[in-house]
Amino acid sequence: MTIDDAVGEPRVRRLGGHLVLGVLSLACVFPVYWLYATSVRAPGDVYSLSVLPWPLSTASYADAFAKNDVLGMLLNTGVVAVFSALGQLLVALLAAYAFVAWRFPLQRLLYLMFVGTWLVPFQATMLPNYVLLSRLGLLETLAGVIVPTLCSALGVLLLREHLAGFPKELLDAARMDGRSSWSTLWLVVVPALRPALAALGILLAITAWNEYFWPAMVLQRSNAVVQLGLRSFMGTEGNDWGPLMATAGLACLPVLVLYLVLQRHIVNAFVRSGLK
Amino acid sequence: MVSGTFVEVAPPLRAREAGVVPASRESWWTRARRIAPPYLYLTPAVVLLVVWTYQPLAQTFVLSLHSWNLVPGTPMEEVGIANYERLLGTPELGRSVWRTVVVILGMLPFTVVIPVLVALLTRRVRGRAQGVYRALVFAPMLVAPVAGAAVWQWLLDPSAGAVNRVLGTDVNWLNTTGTAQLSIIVITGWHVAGFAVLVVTAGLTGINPDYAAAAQVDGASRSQVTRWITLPLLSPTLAFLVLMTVLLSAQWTFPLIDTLTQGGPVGSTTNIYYLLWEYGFRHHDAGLAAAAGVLFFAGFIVVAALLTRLAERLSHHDD
Amino acid sequence: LGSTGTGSEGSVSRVPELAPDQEVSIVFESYNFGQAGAWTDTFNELIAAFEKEHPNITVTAQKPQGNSANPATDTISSLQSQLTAGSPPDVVQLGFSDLDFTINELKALPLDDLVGRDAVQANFDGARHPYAPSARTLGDWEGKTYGVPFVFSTPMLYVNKKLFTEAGLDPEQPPTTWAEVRDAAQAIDRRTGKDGVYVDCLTKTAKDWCFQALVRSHGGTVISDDRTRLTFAEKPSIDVVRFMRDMVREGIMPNRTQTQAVESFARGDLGMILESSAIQGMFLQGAGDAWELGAAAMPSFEGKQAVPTNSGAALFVFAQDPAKQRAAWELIKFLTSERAYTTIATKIGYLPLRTGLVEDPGGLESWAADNPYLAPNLAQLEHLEPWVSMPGPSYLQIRDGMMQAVENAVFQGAGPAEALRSAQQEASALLPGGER
Amino acid sequence: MSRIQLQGITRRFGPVTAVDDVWLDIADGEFLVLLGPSGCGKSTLLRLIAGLLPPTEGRLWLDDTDLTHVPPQQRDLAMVFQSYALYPHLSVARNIGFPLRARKWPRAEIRAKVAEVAATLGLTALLDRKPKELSGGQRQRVALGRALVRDPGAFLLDEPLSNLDAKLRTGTRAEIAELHRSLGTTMVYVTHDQVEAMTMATRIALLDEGRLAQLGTPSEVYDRPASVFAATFLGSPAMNILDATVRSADGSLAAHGKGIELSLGIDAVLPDRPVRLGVRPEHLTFAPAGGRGIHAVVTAVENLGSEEVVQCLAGEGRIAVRGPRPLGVSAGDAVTLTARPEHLHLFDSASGRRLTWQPESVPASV
Amino acid sequence: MSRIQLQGITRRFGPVTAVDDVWLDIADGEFLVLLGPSGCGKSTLLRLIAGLLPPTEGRLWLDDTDLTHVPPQQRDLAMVFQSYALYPHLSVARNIGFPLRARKWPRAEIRAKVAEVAATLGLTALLDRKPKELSGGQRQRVALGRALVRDPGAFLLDEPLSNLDAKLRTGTRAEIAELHRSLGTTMVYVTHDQVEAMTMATRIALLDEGRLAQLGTPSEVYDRPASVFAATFLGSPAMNILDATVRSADGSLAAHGKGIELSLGIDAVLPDRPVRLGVRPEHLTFAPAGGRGIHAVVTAVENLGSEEVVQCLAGEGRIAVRGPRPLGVSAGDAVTLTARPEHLHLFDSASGRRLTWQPESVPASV
Ligand SMILES: Nc1ncnc2c1ncn2[C@@H]1O[C@H](COP(=O)(O)OP(=O)(O)OP(=O)(O)O)[C@@H](O)[C@H]1O
Ligand SMILES: Nc1ncnc2c1ncn2[C@@H]1O[C@H](COP(=O)(O)OP(=O)(O)OP(=O)(O)O)[C@@H](O)[C@H]1O
Ligand SMILES: [Mg+2]
Ligand SMILES: [Mg+2]
Repeated sequence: MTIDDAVGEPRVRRLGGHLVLGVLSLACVFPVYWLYATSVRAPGDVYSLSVLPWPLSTASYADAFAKNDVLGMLLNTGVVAVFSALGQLLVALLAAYAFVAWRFPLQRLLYLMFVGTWLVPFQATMLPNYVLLSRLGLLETLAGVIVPTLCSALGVLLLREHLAGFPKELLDAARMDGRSSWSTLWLVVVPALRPALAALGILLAITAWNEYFWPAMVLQRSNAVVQLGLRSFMGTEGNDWGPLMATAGLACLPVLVLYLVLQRHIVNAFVRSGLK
Repeated sequence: MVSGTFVEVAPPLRAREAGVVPASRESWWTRARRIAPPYLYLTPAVVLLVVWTYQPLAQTFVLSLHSWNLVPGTPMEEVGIANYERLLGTPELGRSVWRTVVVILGMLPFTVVIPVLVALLTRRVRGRAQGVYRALVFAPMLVAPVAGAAVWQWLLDPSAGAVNRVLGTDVNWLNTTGTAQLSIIVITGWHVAGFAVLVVTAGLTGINPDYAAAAQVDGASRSQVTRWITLPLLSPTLAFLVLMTVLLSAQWTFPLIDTLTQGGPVGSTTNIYYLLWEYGFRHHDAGLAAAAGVLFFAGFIVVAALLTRLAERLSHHDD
Repeated sequence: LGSTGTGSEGSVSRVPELAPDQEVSIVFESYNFGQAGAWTDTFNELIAAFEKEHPNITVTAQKPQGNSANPATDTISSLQSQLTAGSPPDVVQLGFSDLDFTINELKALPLDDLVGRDAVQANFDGARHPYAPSARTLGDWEGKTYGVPFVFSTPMLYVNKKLFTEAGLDPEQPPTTWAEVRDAAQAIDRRTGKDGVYVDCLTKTAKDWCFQALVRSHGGTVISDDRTRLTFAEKPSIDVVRFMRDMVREGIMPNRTQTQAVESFARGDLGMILESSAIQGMFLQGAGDAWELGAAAMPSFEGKQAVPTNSGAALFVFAQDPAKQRAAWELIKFLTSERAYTTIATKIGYLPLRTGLVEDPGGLESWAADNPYLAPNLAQLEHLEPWVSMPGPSYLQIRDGMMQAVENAVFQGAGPAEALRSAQQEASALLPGGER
Repeated sequence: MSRIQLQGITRRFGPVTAVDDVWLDIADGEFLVLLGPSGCGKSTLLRLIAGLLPPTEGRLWLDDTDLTHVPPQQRDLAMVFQSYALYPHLSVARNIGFPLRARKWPRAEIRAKVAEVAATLGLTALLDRKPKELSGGQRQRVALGRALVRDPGAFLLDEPLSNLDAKLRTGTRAEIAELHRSLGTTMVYVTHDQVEAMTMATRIALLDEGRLAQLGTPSEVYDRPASVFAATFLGSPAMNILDATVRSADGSLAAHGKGIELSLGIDAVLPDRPVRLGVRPEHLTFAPAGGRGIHAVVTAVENLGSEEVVQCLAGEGRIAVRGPRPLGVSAGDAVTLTARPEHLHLFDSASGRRLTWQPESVPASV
Repeated sequence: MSRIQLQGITRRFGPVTAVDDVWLDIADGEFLVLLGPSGCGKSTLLRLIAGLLPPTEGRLWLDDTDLTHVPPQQRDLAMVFQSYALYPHLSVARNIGFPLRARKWPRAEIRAKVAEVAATLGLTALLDRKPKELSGGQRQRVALGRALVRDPGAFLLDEPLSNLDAKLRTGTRAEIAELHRSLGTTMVYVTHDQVEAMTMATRIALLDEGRLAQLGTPSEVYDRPASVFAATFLGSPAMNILDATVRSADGSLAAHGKGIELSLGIDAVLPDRPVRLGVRPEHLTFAPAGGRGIHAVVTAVENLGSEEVVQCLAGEGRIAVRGPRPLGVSAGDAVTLTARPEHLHLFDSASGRRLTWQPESVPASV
């Protein structure tokens, strides 16, 4: 029940709300629409301003596929996104569980260490990390892209918030029922947190999917993630707009589809998480 | 006649007062088993954190006290705080700090004002439309920064771009000192506003609707309810958003700057992170870059501490 | 032949030939792999051919790490990161602007020591077509050859013949002096409503190669000959900047980024552009049937000889292992061979450094005949002077500071003299032996 | 004068009908208690009156004005929320003064009025505190103060005592009753606590699944429950309900069942009729074993301090008996229970509605 | 056999001492109720017994084993949580079977055992539901089932009924009592509801700010409260407490105060002594006006259905009187109240502890 259920909401104001929201939403989606519109224009029409792309053409896509191994890139990016998100979830889950289920010395300090990662400029740690990866022999591997991102401060913070709202008595009940903390985590906590984990996982996957800075450093020998594929159509000599937009469209497509399918859950889980 | 006295009923036995304190010795093994679990669960995260964030940060700190061109074999020269002096002596630093402040201020409308507006308005519309608007506003978040940059580069093109053609202007948005920063801010704002809307919506959902209902019954008009009740109660969320904006704005703009303006024109979009990037990766001045990294880290700690303090003072928690 | 031992600061001893069955794998880093399309395809083709010729050598190609729109700007930082990590690529393609830094700071290996001066010179002489004389020494430092010049382009004035016609100009007589350029631009601007001219030498992104050419054409330099003093705030430079600034103020040169200008010209919205000959392919593709491309040599200033400079890159060796060093040399030889140049010129359109090829019927003669834009380009080689790289570890800061001042004066309304002067002052401190 | 009239008020949430066609006429100065089990629609009804929810159907009148489409701001009502809904970011003084601030009173007047209200509620020392620094009882009083400060047409109170512990509750209950007496303002009071309902109401509206199950004074509702629902809802332990058959014997009616034989005190001859027989625990007395009455076996004796509750098993039915301590029976005893005919309630076995005896000539209730 | 012994158990949270040096010896088969106001440390004590919290001081024994440092998994105890703590993602059957699964029972045996427990609790039809599809009472039973399934050494129950409405509460209370009777297992039961405490306990442990305030059978605690705290905590309305002075007059003792004169039924001569006088509302009776007793004015009469509570004002003190309806007084009446000497309680005015009369020769209590 919200205040806006109350009696006497004038119709005009509601229309005003729709108007403002409509304009804002349009401003938000228009670039996305334009991206796709441009990607399906005929090569000669790339600069056309008509809102509806006509005639439709798949030439740009064909071009993109011809010049880059787009499918391979999508696959690689998918692998990175999935494993990175799963890894981050696992690490964050364990950490958040520790923070919520026990009180222990150094707790606050450790927690601040996580928050602190937000303050460390990425540019400052990039080179040492690269050198370390090289020593570990992980350059040019997808693992090299994934491993350094595995500890996500955001994940830990969000899950901790979530878990803090989780009834502690359930943990105690499981203990009384003879469970170790490890099996409690998997049998009690994880199933109950499933929606939140899914929402967070998707957010993390989107972030990992869109990441290009670090992959650009680690994966030199191929356009191994799709965001880097985009770069190969940009250049001093001007951008190759058609295939660029086509690749961009393909790069966003899986995330968009995922989002459209799970939109409700993501937003709801997020909203319910009471992130404050 | 009977004589007697009133006596107090004794309280139940309390042995500590009698000096008998029973104690039980715990073996080290049970003790270890009791204490260890949280640390074990934290181990993976902390190891990753140390290896990939704090250890490099420490290296950076060491590097900031040296002069070295990063080539193995060439000597690393210890120079004390010379790098810091040099850094503080460059006019670029002051300018980039100022530009960072501008970026942060410019981002606030996108991370606070618009999201609050959108979240309040979406609550007002009913049914499916609510979800649809939220979904639309969130959509840019899904577009990779590079792809977003590409589209905007197209839209902002001075001669062929949609923005100029629609507005009937002739501005080279990304290559004019006055507008480049603005463009970067708008594009970044476009990108993150959806996330902020989500955060605000979550915050609003967390506010007990009874407060607004009570205020209405108390005779407050809609705008009074918003100003006197909803916004103050939303203040922790808003504080979180402001903190996030202050700490992360410069990071968020980074990929866009790198793709769209490379810090230009004439450095007008070079904020501190881009400056750090230029020192480290274009000018190969490892010592200076490290000093800048350390300085910015320290600066942000101070800013974050101040902001949290301030936020705690100003925001009203609902509990 | 010398010993096989490796020295302390990179190997400078002569490296032995590879045994026929000695398996070697090397890494080749080139910014050409950063761009999808013709570039990558051609290079992959060349490498395949090389591996076929040298079955015992495996080449792994990679692009520079980083993500700039122009991968060529990432080359040095990429190499540096890899050097820091202790695993540099074996052969690297680096621009001439980085020459000083590459050799003096990054310690590229002297080819003369590695394979012997004779071998290096023999490669320059080639089987039939030697290198153009002005190109041979571009990768030398203090008399030793460190890099083999590989690709190469010169500034050219490209014109849109269609717009010329529409503006009532003669498309077959492109301007030869800057004054004529200005007049033509005015005409185009006034009669067609399109933009007149863009000189792609005046921004930080454009780097300083053709700004150097403009200054030299006006009788100045950006740095003294002994490379100890910056001179870009002197009158010739200021005049050049002022001239360009005036064109911007008149509205005949639009404020554009490099990318925007190139696209705009390709689209047919710009009358003329002073641009690297390397981009010609893009213009031809953009022109298609819509308009016709014309090309002329870089214009001169009234009464002076135009002095073009070259942009481009050379191949350097960073391999640490003798076998790899030898394999690297083999790759360099192959990539600069007549055969490779024939492929590169036909597929990408780069000017061959072995200029004789364009007269060779078995080489590029027919290609040259089909390519009317080649003649002015070749003609310019006669007056070509090398792109001078800035000295010291802060060379990029110096270069960027200078170009930023130019950009600021030309496009963003700063006063040319003050802007250049203060930039020169700041930059001078960064010179080796400067205050720093 | 504030008479509140509900005419066929209905409110649906999707498939759920939270309030179902309620007609109520609340007179000026009345203390109406809305009573009913959890989820029966009490809060919803109150919110409908407050205007916080629009009704799906029906109309609402305040005196002679149609309030149905008037927004809450313009209804002259004050509400105390179940959760108090004190504005957590405002001090006690500003919480109490809030309605006046919304009405744009001058500051000085607000301050004076707040001080006055605070004094009557004993809150003067707390005016600068924030709600979270108050105890439950203090919060409750602040919420009341916020309502009192503006002298509204009517008060709506939603389970205002449910969060208090037993001791505080008794005290506050008395305070509210006194308040009503002194102000004479109409009050609509929601509760699920029957002691509150019984002690405070001038009338009780008993709700069941959104419908009005019974409306009457506390003693009417307690003494003459209109249905099995009403009978078992009020009273603790609840009224005993047994399946029985009304049968004529010797010209008078009696309720018969397994081990049950209780005279109804009505002289009449009727065909047998199955009924549900109700009798309150406090109305049962122990009779000499073997006589007429309910034959039962004691299963447990519960000591409530001042009284005892004896749990018995009669046939398959459980029966509770309540009386002053000690009742003198213990678990396992076989007992016979009787009750006076006027304390017996009969309900239709199908509909559960109360049955009254209508003599041909003079009406008399069972 | 499961005898639980607490020896000097203390638990501190930072500066707060939640449980303070508690000694308890809970015999096998006992039903011990932990009673006390909110925040007095009941839950903490239960959690200490369960092993969910380590004690700061003291030792804990189960029969002859020192449990102090044994993790909860290895104590043979079952706990029913205040909030039930049902696993929301598991069906009723799997919730009940959860402890057996942890003990690696074979599936078939688990199923059989769960079915058996479900049958005794009447949950058979609900086995496939998820907790959120259950009513409060059903959830309660599932929580019980989860405890019952494993036949533990003792049950620990933390306010298991606090979330139920009055009706459901009465029923479940009886079920738990019956369960205890049939199983004979030791139970430690936390509540803040005195009716539960009185009806179910074999002994009550009354806690006040972490300390044991009184330990005894329900009637001991009700009839002979050891302190003012115990006296006012049990009983509804609470025992009336008045300031008075014990004075000898005519060779016998009486309590005197403002408008108070009540004989204590003790013949003795003593110096005057200030005391706090306690008398339960149900022990007060109306006497003819003007006689000896408590002179008071009726301020309100509350109808509880079967009984009435009369609120009076005597001097500055409020006094409640409870009796069967109707008591025949109304607000404004001046009344005189008396009570029999054996129903008067005296407490020390400083320490608040109960005073007993110790005759020189034969001990006799007041
Ligand atoms: N906003 C809503 N959406 C859907 N159903 C609702 C909503 N509000 C109330 N209900 C339903 O309406 C019914 C009545 O709810 P209401 O809150 O009025 O009950 P109540 O009598 O106040 O109960 P309680 O004593 O537990 O407070 C319930 O079944 C509830 O689930
Ligand atoms: N984890 C904790 N940290 C600090 N203080 C605590 C903690 N747990 C309990 N306390 C404090 O210990 C005291 C006793 O708490 P406990 O939960 O045992 O009370 P309780 O008797 O169960 O109360 P209630 O009837 O309200 O459940 C309280 O003052 C409480 O604030
Ligand atoms: Mg309610
Ligand atoms: Mg508790």
